[in-house]
Amino acid sequence: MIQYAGIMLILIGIYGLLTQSNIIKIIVSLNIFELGLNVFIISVGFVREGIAPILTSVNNHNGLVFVDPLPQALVLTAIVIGLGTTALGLAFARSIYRQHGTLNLDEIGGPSNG
Amino acid sequence: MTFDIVVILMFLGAFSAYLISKASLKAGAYATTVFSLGALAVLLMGRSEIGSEFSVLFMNFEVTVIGWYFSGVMVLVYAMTSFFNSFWMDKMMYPGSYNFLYLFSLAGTLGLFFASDLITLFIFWEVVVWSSTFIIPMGKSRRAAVVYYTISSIGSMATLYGIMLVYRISGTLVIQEAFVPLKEDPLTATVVFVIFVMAGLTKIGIFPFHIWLPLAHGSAPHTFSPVLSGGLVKMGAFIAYMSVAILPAYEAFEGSLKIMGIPLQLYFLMILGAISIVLGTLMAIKQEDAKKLIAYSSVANGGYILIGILMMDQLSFAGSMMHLFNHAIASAAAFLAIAVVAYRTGTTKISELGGMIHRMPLTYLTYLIAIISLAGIPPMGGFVSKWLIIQGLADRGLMFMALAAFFGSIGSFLYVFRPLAAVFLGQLKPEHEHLKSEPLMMKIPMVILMVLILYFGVLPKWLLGIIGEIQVAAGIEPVMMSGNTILAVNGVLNTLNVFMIFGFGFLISLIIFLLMQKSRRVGLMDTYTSAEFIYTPELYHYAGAFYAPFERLYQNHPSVEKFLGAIAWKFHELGTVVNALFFSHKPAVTVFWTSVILVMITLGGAGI
Amino acid sequence: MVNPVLLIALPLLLAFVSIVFKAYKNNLLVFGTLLNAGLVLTLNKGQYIIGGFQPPFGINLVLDDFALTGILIINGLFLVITLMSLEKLEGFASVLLVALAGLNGLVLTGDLFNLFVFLEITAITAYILSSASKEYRYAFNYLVLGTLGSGLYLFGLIVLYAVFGTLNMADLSVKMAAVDASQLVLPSLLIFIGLAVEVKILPFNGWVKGVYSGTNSLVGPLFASVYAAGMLFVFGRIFAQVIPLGTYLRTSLVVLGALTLLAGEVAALSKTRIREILLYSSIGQSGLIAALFLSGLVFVAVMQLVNNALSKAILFTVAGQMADSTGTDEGEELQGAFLEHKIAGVGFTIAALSLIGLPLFYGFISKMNLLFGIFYSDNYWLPVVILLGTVIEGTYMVRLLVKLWTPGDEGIVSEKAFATERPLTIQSSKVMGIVVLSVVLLIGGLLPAVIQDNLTDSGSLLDEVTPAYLFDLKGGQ
Amino acid sequence: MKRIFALVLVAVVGILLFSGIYSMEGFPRYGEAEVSERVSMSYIDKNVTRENQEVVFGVSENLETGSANIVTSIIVNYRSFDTLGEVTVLFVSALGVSLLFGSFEGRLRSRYKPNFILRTGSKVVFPLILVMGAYIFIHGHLSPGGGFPGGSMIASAILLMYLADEDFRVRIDDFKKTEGIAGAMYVLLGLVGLMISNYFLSNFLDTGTVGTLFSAGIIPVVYVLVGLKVGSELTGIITDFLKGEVE
Repeated sequence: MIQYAGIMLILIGIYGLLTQSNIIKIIVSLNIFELGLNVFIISVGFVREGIAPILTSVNNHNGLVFVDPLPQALVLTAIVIGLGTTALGLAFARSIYRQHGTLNLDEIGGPSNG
Repeated sequence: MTFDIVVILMFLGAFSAYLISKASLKAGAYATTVFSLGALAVLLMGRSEIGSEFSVLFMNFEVTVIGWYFSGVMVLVYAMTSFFNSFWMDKMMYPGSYNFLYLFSLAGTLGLFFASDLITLFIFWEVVVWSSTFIIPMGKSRRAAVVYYTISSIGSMATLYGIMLVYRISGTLVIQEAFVPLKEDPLTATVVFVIFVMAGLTKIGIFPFHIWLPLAHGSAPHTFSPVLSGGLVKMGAFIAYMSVAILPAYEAFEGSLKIMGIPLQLYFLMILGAISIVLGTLMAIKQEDAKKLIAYSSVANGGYILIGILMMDQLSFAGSMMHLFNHAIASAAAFLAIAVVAYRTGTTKISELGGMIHRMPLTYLTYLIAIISLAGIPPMGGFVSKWLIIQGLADRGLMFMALAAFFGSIGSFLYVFRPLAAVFLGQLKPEHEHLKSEPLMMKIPMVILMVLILYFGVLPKWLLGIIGEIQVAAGIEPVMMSGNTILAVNGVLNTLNVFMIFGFGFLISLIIFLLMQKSRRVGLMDTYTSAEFIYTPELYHYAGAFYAPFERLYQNHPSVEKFLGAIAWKFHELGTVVNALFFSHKPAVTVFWTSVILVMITLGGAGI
Repeated sequence: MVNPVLLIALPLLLAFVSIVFKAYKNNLLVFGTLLNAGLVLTLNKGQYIIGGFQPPFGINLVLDDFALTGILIINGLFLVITLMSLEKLEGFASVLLVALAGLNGLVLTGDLFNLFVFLEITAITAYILSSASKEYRYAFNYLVLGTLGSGLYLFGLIVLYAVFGTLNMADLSVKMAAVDASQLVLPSLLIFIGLAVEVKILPFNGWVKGVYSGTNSLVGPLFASVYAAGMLFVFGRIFAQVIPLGTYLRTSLVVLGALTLLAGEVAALSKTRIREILLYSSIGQSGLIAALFLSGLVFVAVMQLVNNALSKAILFTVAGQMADSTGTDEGEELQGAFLEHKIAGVGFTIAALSLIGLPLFYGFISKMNLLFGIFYSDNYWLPVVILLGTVIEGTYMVRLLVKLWTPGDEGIVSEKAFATERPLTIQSSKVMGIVVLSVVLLIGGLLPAVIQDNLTDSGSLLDEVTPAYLFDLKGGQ
Repeated sequence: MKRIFALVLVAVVGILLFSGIYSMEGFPRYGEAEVSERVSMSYIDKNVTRENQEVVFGVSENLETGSANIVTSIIVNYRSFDTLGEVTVLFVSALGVSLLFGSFEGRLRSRYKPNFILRTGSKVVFPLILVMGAYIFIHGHLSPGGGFPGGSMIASAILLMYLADEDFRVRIDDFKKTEGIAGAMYVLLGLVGLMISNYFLSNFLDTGTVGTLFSAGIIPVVYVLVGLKVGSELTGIITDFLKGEVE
C-alpha cells in the first residue's frame, strides 16, 4: 500500500544517509527521504472512494466525499521547501568540489582534532 | 547601623581605589590601606552593635559575635598586608585591578561573616573566590589560579547543593532557622553536614583538598600570600563552625555511632584534620621555597583549627578560635617577612638566600616571633591556643588526635627552623652585600603584628573573653580564666608566669651570648671548599637537602596531587572521546546516532 | 495597537526590497533591525489571527509572556550584534533580514506546521550564514542534518495530525492531554529529534563543531545567542506547553539533556581554541536549558536562556574578532590579549563569570532560581549534574580568562613583555556593544527585579507553570 | 560490513516505526481517514464556524473563500502565512545560491553542441510553455496547479532555452528585480489586508461566485505574484548554477 511505500522510502533515505559518502548521493538520499515523507503525508489524508478536493461542474457541491485537502496543501509547501534545500545543497556540493577537488566526504578529511 | 555602611563602603572603596590607581598607583595602594584600616576601626568601635540586622539590595545581614570576631581577624590581616601593596605597584601587571580586587575580596569576606541567610552567605563566598582567583595569576603561576578556583568551586558547589537541600526541607534560608528540621532526620542531616562542610574543608585546605594551598600561596603575588594564608583560609573555619554549631551537629547525630563520645561523622572529619596536621608538617619540612613552606604549615594549622571546632567543647573550641587568630597574624607576619626579603632580593628560594639578619634585623625578628608562634612555642600566642586544643583532646581521651597534634608541634620545630637558619642566619651572599634595610612602611605592620603575637601570648585575657562570648552564643561552656591563668581540667596555664620564665631564660642566654667570644667571619665559599673554585655553589649551600636523612624516611609517599591530577586527566580524555564519537564532518555519524537513540527510546517505551 | 505580525512582515518586505535596491541593502538591514527592536517595545500581549480565520482553522500568532520574552531577546540581541559587526556583513544583509523574520515567526507562531515553515526559513538562513567561513563541508553537513531533523519533525507532526486532525498548538495540546501519553511516544520522539538537531542536543548535534568553530564576529554571536535562543524558545514552547510527555519519555529526554550538559562541558575542558571551548559550552548550556524545559520549569529555563544568550553574544563576538584580526583563536597564542583591550576584556570576563553563574552577575540569579526550581520538582540528581557541570565550566573558563589576562609561563611572574604581539584590534562599535551587554548582565545580577519583572510581567503561561518557589529576591524567605 | 550493519539498523528503525505508528490508538488505517473529525471539513465547507453549509459550483456566492479548488483555498487563504513562508524559503535559497556563485562569470557549456531539432523545437515550444505556465497560475483557484507549478513551468522554459542555445544568457538582474517586487507586493498585499480588515493576509476582496475566473478575492492576485516570483527565482537558481568557473 502507498502508506507503507512512503515509510519504506523514508527508510531507504535513512539507509542512504548512513552509508553514502558521496555528496551527490547524500543529497539524493535526502530527497528520497523527503519524497517518502511526502507520500506518507498524502496517504494520511486519503479516503477510500474520495475524489480530489476540487469543485468542478461535474463534482459540483461539497456534500461529496473528498479526500482530506489539508495534507495536499502541506505537501505542496514541503515540496517547495525540499526544493530550496536541495538547491542550496547542490550549490554547496559544487563549492566543495571546487575547494577539495572531490565529492567524496571520506576523501576530504574531517576537522583536525586539536 | 554602622555595619551596613562598612559593607557598602568597602565595595565603594574598591571602586574608588581603582579610580585613584588610574591617577596615581601609589595613591591607589595607600587607599587600600586607608579603607581597610577604616574598616578595622569601625569594627572595633562598633562592638556594642553586635546583634544588629540590615539588608542591602536583596541580601540580608546580621552581626553576630562570631561574625564580628572573624571579620576582625580578617580585616586586621588585610590592613596589615595593605601597607606592602604600594611597593609592588610597579611590578604588577594590573596594579589598579589589584587594588580593586584586594578591597573587593575584603568586602566579600565582611559580607560573608555578617550574612544572615544562606544565599547571602553563598553570594559573598563566591565573590571572594572569584575576586581572589584573579589576583593569584598576577604572581608566578597561572595554573595555581585554576587549581585554586576548581578546588574552591568543588567545595562551594557542594555547599550550594546543601543549601538547596536545606531549603527544600525547611522552607527557609535564614541561617538560624534553616537547620532546625534536620535534627529529626539524622540521615539527611548527615548528607547536609558532609556536603555543607566541604566548602569549609576546601578553603581551610584539609586533606585531600590541600593541594591548592602550596600552589596558590606559593605563587600568589607576595602581597597577597599573607592574605590568602592568614585571612581567606579562615573562611573555611567559619563554614566549619556553622556546620557544627548551627546545625547543630552534636544534637543531630545524637543517635549515630560514637567513638570516644564523638559522633562518627565528626570523628571522620577529625581524622582528616589529623591527617592534614601530619601531612602539612611532613611536606613543609621538604619544601625548598620559603613561601611554600609556610603554605604547608597553613595546612597543618588548618587541621588544628578544624579539630578544635569539631570538638565544640570548652577548651578545644576556645583553643581553636584563638589559634585562628594566632595563626592569622603569625602566618601573615611570616609571609610579610618573606615578602620583604623577596622585595629586596627578588627570590624566595631558600638555597639562594642567607644572612639576611645582617641587612634587615627587624624582618628577622618578625619572622622569628611569627614562627615561634606558628610552632606553638611559649611565650607566643600559638602556644596558648595549641595548649588549649591538646588539653581538650586529652580530656576526651582522643589520643590519636592528640598524638597528631603533638607530632605537628614537634615537626614544626623542624620546618620553621630551616628558613630561619638558611634565609636569615648564616652568611650573606656576595650579591646581597649591598641590600638596603626594609622601608619604613614595611616596618609598621611588622612591628604591629609582632607586638600582637607577643601580647596575646602573654595576656590572652581580652581575646579569650571574646571567645567566651562566642562559646556562650554557640551554647557551650565558656573557657574560664582567673587573672592571667587559664583554667583547664587537667591543669592550669598562667601565661604571665610562662613569659617570665622564658624571659628569664632569654636574658641568661643573652648574657652568655654577649660574654662569649665572637665568631669569626669567613668568606662564604671558604667554608666548604677551602678556597677551591666550584661551579655549582648552590649544591653546597647548607640549606640544600637540610633534612635529607629525615625526608628519606617518607620520600616515596603516595601523593594526592597525582591522584587528583589523574582524575583531571581522565576528564580531559573523556572530552576527547566525546569529541571523536559524536562530532564529525560526515552526516552519517549523526544519522547513525539519531537512529540509535530513536531505537533505544522507542524500544524502552514499548517495554513499559 | 501594533500587530506582532509586523515583526515578521516588515523584515520580509525589506528583504524583498533589498534585492531590488541592492546598493542600499545594508542600510535596509540596519533600518529593519532598528524598526523591529522599536516595535517590540510597543507590543501588547494577546492572540493575533492571520487571514481572519479563527484558530484552529487559520494560523494564529500567540504573544504571551513566553513569546514576548523570546522576541525581546531575539530582536534586541539581533540589533546589538548586527550593529557591532557591520563590517562583516559582506553580502548577507538580505539573508539576515529573512533570518530576523524567520526567528520572530518561530517564536510567535501558534501553529505546528507554520512552525515547520519558519524552522526551515531560519535553518536555511543558518546554512547560508555558516558558509561565511568558506568551510562548505561543514555547512553541507549542517544542511543535511538540519533537513533530516526538520523532516523527522514533519513526520511526527503528520502522525499527530492523522490522529488528532488539527495543527493548532493550543487545540492539539488539549486533545493530546486527553490521551494516554504512552500512546504518543513515537510522534513526540520524532518531534523531539527534529528540534534537537537545531537545539544542539547530543547526539544530534554533530554539525555544531564544524559550523561554530569557524564563525566570525558576526555569525558566531548570531548563532550562539540569537539562533540558539530562538530554537530553545521553540523547544520550550513545544515540550513544556504543547506536547504532554509521559513519565518515561520525560525522564529519558531529561537524561539526554543532562548528558548533553556533561558531555559538552567535558569536551570543552579538553579544548584549547577559544571558539571550540565556547561552542562546547554552548552545547552544554543547550542541554541544560532543554532539560529544564523538559522538566516543566519554564520560567527558570527562560532565565538561564537569557543569561546564556547575553553572555554568549559577548564571548563569541570577542572570540570571533580575535580570529578575524589575528588569524588564530588558539588560547596559547593569544596570551595577554586583553592587556591592550581592557574594556573588551572586562566584558568578556563578566560574560564568562555570568555564564558560570558567579554572583553579582545575572547568571547567578538564574542559576539560583533554576536550582530552586529543580529541587522543588523533587529531582535530586539533576542538580548534582548541573553543579558538576558548573565546576567543569568554571575550570575551563577561568583557565581561559587567566591566560588571556596574564601572560607568562609557569613559575615566572606575569609581565607585560610576555603578552602576545598578534595584531588584535577590536572596533569601537564592538566595544560599545560589549559594554551595553555586560551592563545588562550586571544590572540583572545586582537588581534582578528589573529583568525579572520584564520576564514575568503578570502573565499567563509562565506563572501557571512555576508558582511559589521563585527565588523572591529577598533572600528567599 | 558497514552496509550490513546499516541495513540491520534501518530494519530495526523500520520495524519500530511501523509498529509505533500502527499501534497508536486513533491512527487511521490507510484510506479510512475521518475528514469530518479534522479541521479540513471546514475547509471543504468553506466555513470555519463549523456550521454545515452548502457550497455549489457556479452558484454559491460571497463565501469565506471563493476558490473552487479547495487545496488552493487552504494554501492561499486559510494557511496563506505558510505560503508566504514557503515563498521566503525559496527566496532565501535562491539568495544563498547566488551568494555562493556570486563571483563566477560566464556560463558552463555542455560537451555536445545542441542539435538542430532541439534548437528549432525549443523556439516553438518556448512561448507555449510560457503561456501554459501563466494559464496554470492564473487558474490556480479553479483547477489543479497554481503559482508554484506555473512558476516552475516558466523556469523550465528558460532552462530549455539554456539547453538549446549555448550563448543564451538571461539578464539576471531583471529577474531579481521581478522576484523582489513580486515578493514585496505579496507582503504589501498582506499589510493592506491588515489595514483594511485588521488581519494580516486577509481576503479583503469580494470572493465572487465559486467557479468563475474572477472570483476568490485575492487568490488569483497572490497566485500571479507567486507565479512570477517562483518563475524568476527558479530561473535565477538555474542561471547561477550554469555560471562558469571563471572568476
